[in-house]
Amino acid sequence: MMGLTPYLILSAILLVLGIAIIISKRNAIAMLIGVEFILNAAALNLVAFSRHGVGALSGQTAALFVIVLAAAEAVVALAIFLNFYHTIATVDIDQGDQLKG
Amino acid sequence: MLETAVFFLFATVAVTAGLAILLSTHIVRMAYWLIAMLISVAGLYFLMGAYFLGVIQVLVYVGGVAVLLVFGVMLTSRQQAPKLRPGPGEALWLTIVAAVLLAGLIPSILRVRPEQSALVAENSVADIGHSLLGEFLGPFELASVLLLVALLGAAYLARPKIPVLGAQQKKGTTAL
Amino acid sequence: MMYIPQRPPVEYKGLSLKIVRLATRWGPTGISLALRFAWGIFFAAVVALVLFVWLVGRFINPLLPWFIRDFVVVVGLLGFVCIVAIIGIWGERKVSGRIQSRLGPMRTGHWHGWAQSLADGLKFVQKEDLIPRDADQPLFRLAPYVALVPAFCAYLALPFGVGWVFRDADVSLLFVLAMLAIEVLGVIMAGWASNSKWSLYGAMREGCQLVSYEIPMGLSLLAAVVATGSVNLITLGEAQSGGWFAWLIFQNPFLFLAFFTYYVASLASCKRSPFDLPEGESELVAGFHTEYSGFRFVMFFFAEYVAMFAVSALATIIFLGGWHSPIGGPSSPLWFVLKSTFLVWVQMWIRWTLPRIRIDQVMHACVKYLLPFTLLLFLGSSLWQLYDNPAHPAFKGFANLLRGVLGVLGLVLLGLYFFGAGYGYYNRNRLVGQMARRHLPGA
Amino acid sequence: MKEIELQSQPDLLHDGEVPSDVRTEELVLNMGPQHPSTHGVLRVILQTDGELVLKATPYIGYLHRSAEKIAEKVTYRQFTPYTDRLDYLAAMNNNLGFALAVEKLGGIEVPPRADYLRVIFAELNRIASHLMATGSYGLDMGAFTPLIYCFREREWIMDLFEAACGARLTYSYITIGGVREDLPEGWIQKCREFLDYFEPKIAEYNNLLSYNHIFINRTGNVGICPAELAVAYGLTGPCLRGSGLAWDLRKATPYCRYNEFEFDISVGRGQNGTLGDCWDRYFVRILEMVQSVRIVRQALDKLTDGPVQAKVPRIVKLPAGEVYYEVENPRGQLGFHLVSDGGTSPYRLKIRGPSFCNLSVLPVLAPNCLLADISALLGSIDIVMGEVDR
Repeated sequence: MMGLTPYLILSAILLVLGIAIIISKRNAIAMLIGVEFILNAAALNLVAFSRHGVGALSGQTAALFVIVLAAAEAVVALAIFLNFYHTIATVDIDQGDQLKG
Repeated sequence: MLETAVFFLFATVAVTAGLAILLSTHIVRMAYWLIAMLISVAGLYFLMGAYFLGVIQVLVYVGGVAVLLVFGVMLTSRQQAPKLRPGPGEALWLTIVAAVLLAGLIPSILRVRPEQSALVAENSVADIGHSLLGEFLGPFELASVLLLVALLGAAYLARPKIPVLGAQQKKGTTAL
Repeated sequence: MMYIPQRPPVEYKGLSLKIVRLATRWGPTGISLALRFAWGIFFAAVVALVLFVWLVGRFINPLLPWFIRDFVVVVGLLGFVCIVAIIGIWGERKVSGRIQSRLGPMRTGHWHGWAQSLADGLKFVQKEDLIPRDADQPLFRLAPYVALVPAFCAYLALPFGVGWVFRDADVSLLFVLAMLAIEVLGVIMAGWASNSKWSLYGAMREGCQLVSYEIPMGLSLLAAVVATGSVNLITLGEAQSGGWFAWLIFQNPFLFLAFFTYYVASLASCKRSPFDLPEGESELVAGFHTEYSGFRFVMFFFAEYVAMFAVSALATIIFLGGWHSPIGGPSSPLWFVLKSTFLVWVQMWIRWTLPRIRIDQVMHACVKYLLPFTLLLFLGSSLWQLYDNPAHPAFKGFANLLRGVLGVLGLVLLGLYFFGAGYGYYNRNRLVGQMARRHLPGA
Repeated sequence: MKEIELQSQPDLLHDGEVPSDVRTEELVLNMGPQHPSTHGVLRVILQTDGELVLKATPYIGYLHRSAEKIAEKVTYRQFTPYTDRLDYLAAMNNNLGFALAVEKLGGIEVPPRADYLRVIFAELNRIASHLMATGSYGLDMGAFTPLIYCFREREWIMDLFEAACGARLTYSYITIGGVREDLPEGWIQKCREFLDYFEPKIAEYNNLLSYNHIFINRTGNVGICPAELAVAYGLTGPCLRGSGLAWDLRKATPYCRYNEFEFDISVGRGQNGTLGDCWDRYFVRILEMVQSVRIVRQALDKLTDGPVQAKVPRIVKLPAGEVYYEVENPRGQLGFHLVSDGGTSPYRLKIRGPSFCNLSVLPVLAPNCLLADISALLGSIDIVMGEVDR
């Protein structure tokens, strides 16, 4: 029977991977992928705790909210990136230093 | 036994996906690795008995967000792609950050002792529904407003800015 | 016409020509006999397997360890899915033939060309597996599986009757929808990996269309879910026992409309005409599968027909009473298959009648009309549920009356269909002309 | 291979409309020469922005067979089969145009029965050609069934032609001085049967395709070609009449006793969109089929007894001089400019192919269309590459 710990360790690894992806990539969409990793790590944590009796259903419900937020975030971020791309013809975020659209 | 095997299967897929993204220079493959990670996390939800969450993860994340992401990748990828692989200095820094983070997280994880060691019984969709509309009604309504705002914001940001329609074209035709 | 001069048959002379003639006469016959034999074995094996699953797997179920039961059911489902695809492809060709006043495949297997799909399958397996040089190899190879496997996975939660299901999950409706949603990834993957602009266009259209139409599709189903209070397909199906008037589609006017919005959205989500833009052959050559050949192409084809049956099955379970008989007899998976097949036939009928919509019209139809309309239906269904209870006797009476009216309306629609079909059948010579008959060799 | 680029009007490209701060990626699409909806080996290079077409450039020449040069090497009679290959969907009309040009230069009188037969076959072939155009236009729009229905009727016409001349596509039936052979026994009866069968079928096409809501939405208001533009680009045939101009050579300069027949010129009226859109061009063809049926019925009634061939020597020798003769083909006006130096073969033969001229308007109509509209446009212009490339 699986305990809580393996899930938490996996979640930690996913979190670190997400942070590493955000740091290493300069492509806006790749960074968005990193953000998704972090969010999924968090949601996994929540569900694992909920599974093991901490806070009953709150964990699952919170994970549901994480998914909703991730969807909203991805949509807006992609719209911004598309705008960004239309404006300066690249998704390299280092190029976005003009502070104007 | 079987549960452990399935857990390690999904965990391996998820971690492999992360590493592959980290090392890949191919943005479309990155997006598909992300999908592999999302599906394996959904599998983990199933494993934990959170069926509703697993299904929603697939439905929303894989069917919606991931498709959008792949779409965005296709719309913005071109020959001179931005830098996708860190330089040696960056890689060192990256490794240090990751190692420090993991070194901080793992011991604290090992110290976690759940108050209640017994597993919570698998809960039904109805329970989650009651939870959403009872205890979490406020956040639920906020989330709906957020989604509406995101919808409007995305539509505003991604609106066509080119007056594409010539005089001879039908009104119903818009740029896509 | 009688006065067209007939060329006299040429008499060949000489031994070599005789051998050639014998070979050309008996060679294909022999080969086709052998092949027919092989197909017969294959077909019989599949049928036997399914029968085995249906009979043995069902009655010995408690005696077998669960994994044997699971294994048998999965293999049976696989067989069922294969049969659905094979018969679907053959049926599509026969249906299109009948609609277009031709006969469709008539030769392979002798009885109305029933073995045509099998023959095509054999042909496709033998074909060269072409992969473009500049294609993204791993993704190109992976894409057909990503399209087919989720479509099959949807059947894992799809009940054919009470107890006739691989896993009775609490969230089976959402599970089926989620699996159908993954299919789009395979198509986009194929379009991108082919490294062809036509494929890319197909993939883009698919992405646009499916992500948009998933929402009205889900909302239409939610309207029904509100009426029964469950996302478990078995509960949904069981809520409709008791004949024609108990079907969910006739429960309230919003559900009646929701069935049609669901059907339209499901057409779009299976890439069926008039929403077949991702593969629109006159615009995009073949869309996302332009570069595919051989067995990989077949897998896309399979995925399409498997998904067609899956969405029809969903409509059957949720709106059309599932496995319950319309006349109140015993419920049976046969009813379920029959109703789903009818919906699949309607999909084919639409495909061979309507032209294709343009991409901007597809999006307009979804975002401007279908989406608000299904939102209204969802709202209306919820409100109806609020008032349709013993606490509001007046409304309850009105609701029951309306139910009767809707049921009769449904009967009238079905009657009109059968009347039209019968009328067309008896006047087929006048309606489609006798050209097909006139030009049959030997007729 | 020589490629001819048809330049579009520079002012019709909207370079100036794109704001300078927005950069969109343009995709160059190579549509054809192997593409299902280019009706043969046409190659159109499309510059697209997403689904929006910014510029379309047709490249032609993939089916060039130097028909005009061949004409200078063969005798007049020998050239008739080559005219079959121009617009291979309307070979009778091509034969007729060439025969009329030669007869005009040579001053050859054609017997009346031959004239009526020519009208019958030309109009039947017009129906066959329009059936093909209608059916394949449905196919371009994604409707497969109208094509099969049209082919079913076209098959009957092919049978009639086969009975009369033995060929089903390249007839060479209408020759210099008349037609090659008289009708076989029972042909007229069969032809009447066909007309009786065919007329109600037109309503069927209208129900199935013309008045289909999706079809109207796909073709109405798409590729609008105003009358001035049509005239400026030398459009003829249904493309011109679709823009609302009632111009038909059978009325304007009647040949083959067309003045004896009662029929109307079908024009587009823009009832499902703007005048001159794809739907109008398409519907003119449907209307013309009705008129052709009328003409064939009258011609069958008028058919007199008599010879079907004038006395023309086997090797025709024309006096020195030149002639330009145009006939109304299903796709527009087919012109033969024939120059003779008094020998047994033309000194020069210039063919004005209607498809070639009609195609020239594509780059003008294509900008600002969607990708799917290109096939709608091409189908409504209804080109035959054999005639474009000659």
